[in-house]
Amino acid sequence: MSGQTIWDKLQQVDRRVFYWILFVSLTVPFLTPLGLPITVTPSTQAYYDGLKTIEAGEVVVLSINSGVSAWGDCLPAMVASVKQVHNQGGKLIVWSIGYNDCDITWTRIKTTLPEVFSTWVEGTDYVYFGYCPGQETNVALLRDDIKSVYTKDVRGVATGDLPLMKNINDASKIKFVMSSDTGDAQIYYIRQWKNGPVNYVKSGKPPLVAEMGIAMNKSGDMVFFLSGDEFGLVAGSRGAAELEALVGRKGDATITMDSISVSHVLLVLAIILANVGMFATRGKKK
Amino acid sequence: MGVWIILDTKFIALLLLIASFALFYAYMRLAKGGMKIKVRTFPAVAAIPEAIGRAAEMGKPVYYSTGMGQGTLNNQGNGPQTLAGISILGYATRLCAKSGVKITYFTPIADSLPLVEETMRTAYMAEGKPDDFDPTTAINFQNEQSPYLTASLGWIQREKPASALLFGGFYYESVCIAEAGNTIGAMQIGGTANTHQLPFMIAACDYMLIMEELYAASAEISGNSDVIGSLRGEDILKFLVLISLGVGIILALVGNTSLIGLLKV
Amino acid sequence: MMLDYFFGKNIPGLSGSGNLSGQLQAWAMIIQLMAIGLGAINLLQVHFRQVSRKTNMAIYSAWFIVFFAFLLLLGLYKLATGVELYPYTWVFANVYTSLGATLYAITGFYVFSAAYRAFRARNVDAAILLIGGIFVMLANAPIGEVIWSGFPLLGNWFNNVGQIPGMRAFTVVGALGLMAYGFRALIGKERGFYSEAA
Amino acid sequence: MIANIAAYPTDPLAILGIWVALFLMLAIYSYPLYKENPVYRFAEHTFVATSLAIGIVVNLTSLRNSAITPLMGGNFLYLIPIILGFCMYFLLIPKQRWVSRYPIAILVGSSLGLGIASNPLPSIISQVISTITAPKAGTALWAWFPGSPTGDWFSFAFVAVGCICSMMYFLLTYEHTGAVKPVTIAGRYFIMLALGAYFGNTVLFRFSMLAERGQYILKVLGLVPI
Repeated sequence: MSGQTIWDKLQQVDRRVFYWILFVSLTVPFLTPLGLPITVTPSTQAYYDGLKTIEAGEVVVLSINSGVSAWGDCLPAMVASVKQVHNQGGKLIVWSIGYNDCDITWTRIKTTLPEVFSTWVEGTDYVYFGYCPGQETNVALLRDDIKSVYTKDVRGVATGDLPLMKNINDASKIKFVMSSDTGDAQIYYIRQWKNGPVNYVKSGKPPLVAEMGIAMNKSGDMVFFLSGDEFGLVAGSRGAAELEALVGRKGDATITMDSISVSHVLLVLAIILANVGMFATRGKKK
Repeated sequence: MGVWIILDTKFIALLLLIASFALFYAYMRLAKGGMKIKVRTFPAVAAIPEAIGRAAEMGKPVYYSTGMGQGTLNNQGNGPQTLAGISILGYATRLCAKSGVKITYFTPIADSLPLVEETMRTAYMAEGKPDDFDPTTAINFQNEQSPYLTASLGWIQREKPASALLFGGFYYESVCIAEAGNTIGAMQIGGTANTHQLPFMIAACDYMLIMEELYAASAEISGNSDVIGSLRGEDILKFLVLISLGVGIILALVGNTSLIGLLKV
Repeated sequence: MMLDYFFGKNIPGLSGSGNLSGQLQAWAMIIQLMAIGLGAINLLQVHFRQVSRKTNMAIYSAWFIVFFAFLLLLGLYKLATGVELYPYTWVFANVYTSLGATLYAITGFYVFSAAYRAFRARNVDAAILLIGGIFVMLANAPIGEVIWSGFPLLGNWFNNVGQIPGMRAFTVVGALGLMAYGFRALIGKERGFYSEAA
Repeated sequence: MIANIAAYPTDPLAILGIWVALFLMLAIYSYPLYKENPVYRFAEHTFVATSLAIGIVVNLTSLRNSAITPLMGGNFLYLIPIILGFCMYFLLIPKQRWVSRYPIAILVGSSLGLGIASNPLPSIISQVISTITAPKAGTALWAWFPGSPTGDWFSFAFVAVGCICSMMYFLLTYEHTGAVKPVTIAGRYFIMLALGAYFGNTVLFRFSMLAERGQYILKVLGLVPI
């Protein structure tokens, strides 16, 4: 190994060393909270402002299009959003066009918000319809006739008999849909609801769409937020931590921010190191 | 809304759609009628023969996958990418058949399997080696991303392929597969239209087709005049968008919003 | 479908769930549900072949078949009787969801090594990719703000403005591509999804 | 992620459950953290079997709710999609493959029709409008320095020029030579900047997922509250 500079050795470091460093750096901060300040970005503020416009009795939809495997990034924003809808006195319809394990996600949300679900009555204040595949086809059907897709809620109660659904059978009476996504289900709502055929909307205003999915949507969905097709965008655990600060309920996202800080600094240092190494070895080779 | 048009949505959207279809149809007919439309050259496509040659020299197999593609050909965001990946698969399989290289195809897309088997069988037949084709080299994982990924990673570590070709609708499996390929020093060529995977594949692959380049490359390979014709139609629409951007920007500078009003009809 | 989107309400019997386009959409959903068996048949073929040929993976394939059959029976029992037996709930909560989350997160390892290995400013392209990535990372991590107040400012500019031209081009070009593909499918020039060589 | 449990379980089977989940996680992570090994393969095949079985059960449940129940209720129209659904299986028999063309036509036709018709508005027209809309005075969202009085013309120009260059890069049937070449090269740089930001946000996503897994270990070990 003689004649090998520090940079050559760094190039040949076994990748498992990085993997161990990363996994430890992501796990240890949970034991020793740092509690660094979190400033709110404009797209999360716009999402929160949208939630603040809910008046008592108005109905909004939570569309759980992210799976249990994406809880790390998607669950905290859903919990904070349901909490805020409850604060506003709104009513909530919940379904999923994304993943067949949404029942466990919904149960987890209820378990995490006892203060909400002790006062809410199922069927009157909120309704849970569960999973139905069909992607964009389904979203278009739900726009015109909810009963054609969901004949009954998860408990087996017929949709028509639910007090909440008494005079709601299409998207015209829904204020907006909060879509939690790992993939591209939100574009279905943008296309079929926000930009859908307008004359189904008796009230003249199509329901709005807000996105609270994985952090990558901060890039993919930003163009739709800036063009007004989405009124709010909460992206990833960082967006959820900002929303938790706005809603005033510290949750998993805020706790995770410490791990994010440590791991991100490590990654930036690793990238800088790698580049310095490259330039150094390139300089030596010349 | 115009009184005589009883329209459910924006008139401009209908206008753009009709104009697009007219352009696509016109150029598809012209391309069919012999008009020479040349797709621009892509370095990634030129590198495929090199990747297969490398596998032949090293006596190692080639890994090929079209990615998760949301588990079905019917997904209109990923279906076209999967199909583009399968037509490039036909081209790669022919090169493999010619040089006796074993190519293994991994996919979680159940309903694409028959098309894949047919594409590979046709490729082997075109090279006059119909019995070299082994159907088990096309392995499917039942619309599930994670099993497909774990099996791919296991196979790559065990078989140590010389090249990995990743063309299609990829999701997070692209990072893992490309990284596993890097670990064993495989030459990797990628192509996807999923923006969320582009940074990784650009970072990890040696050559890369970005977004529409994937469709253009597969059309060039399969010599599909319909697709090439519609690509020219797309380019004309891009000019249309560019012109409206240019005019709109100048109008914005002088504070005029007439074009915006027009686009909101 | 397109008629329904643009003129649906004015053509009697076309729009809405009871009518033609709603019916077509419901049928598409049902057909997609039934197609799941296709993949199951293929996967079982692969594993039965591993077992019959006694390959080195045979023991794992045998376990696959046994555990799959056991779980499917539990599931069908739940489907038939509506009663979810405890083993099914137990496997769903502790095996299915946990392994799903575990595999979904495994990419974190590869992102770290991919970033270390690939994020080299080899050329101008890679250098720009690198700068954009680092500033956004330091804006997303709360510690970035502590290190230098400029990081969140620049990082958020990259998120709100810097990435918009590229992302907008992707969105527009992607939409044009989808329309071209759809048009070819409508006039029968796109045969791929019929499982015929395109 | 302790499924629907608010506190550390007391029932022995539930405790066994979270420890089995922990074992399976470590078995899968033995692949990157160590190397491919029998324990990893066991966990891999366990997951493939689980997701296949549960996938079938969930799809059959949805099938029963949306097709069988209405059929039993006398709506015989639903017989058609069910028969078409069975036709899909002719894909496996090469000679009769043509039968599968009809269900596939409905599958592709319905989703493509929806997508194409509704696509131009949000993905093309809104994007053009958004690019050519002059910045409002004092708009913090765009501003280089929050609250600049005249609105953020720097960012407006950046996006305007950037969109034109990036669109030029995606011209596919014209060679990028001559006067067009510098514009397409600039376009490629704008695209790289977008992908760089995209990568930065992807890192946040992937690390949050892995952090949740690390938190799960501490939860099972009882070192942090559930």
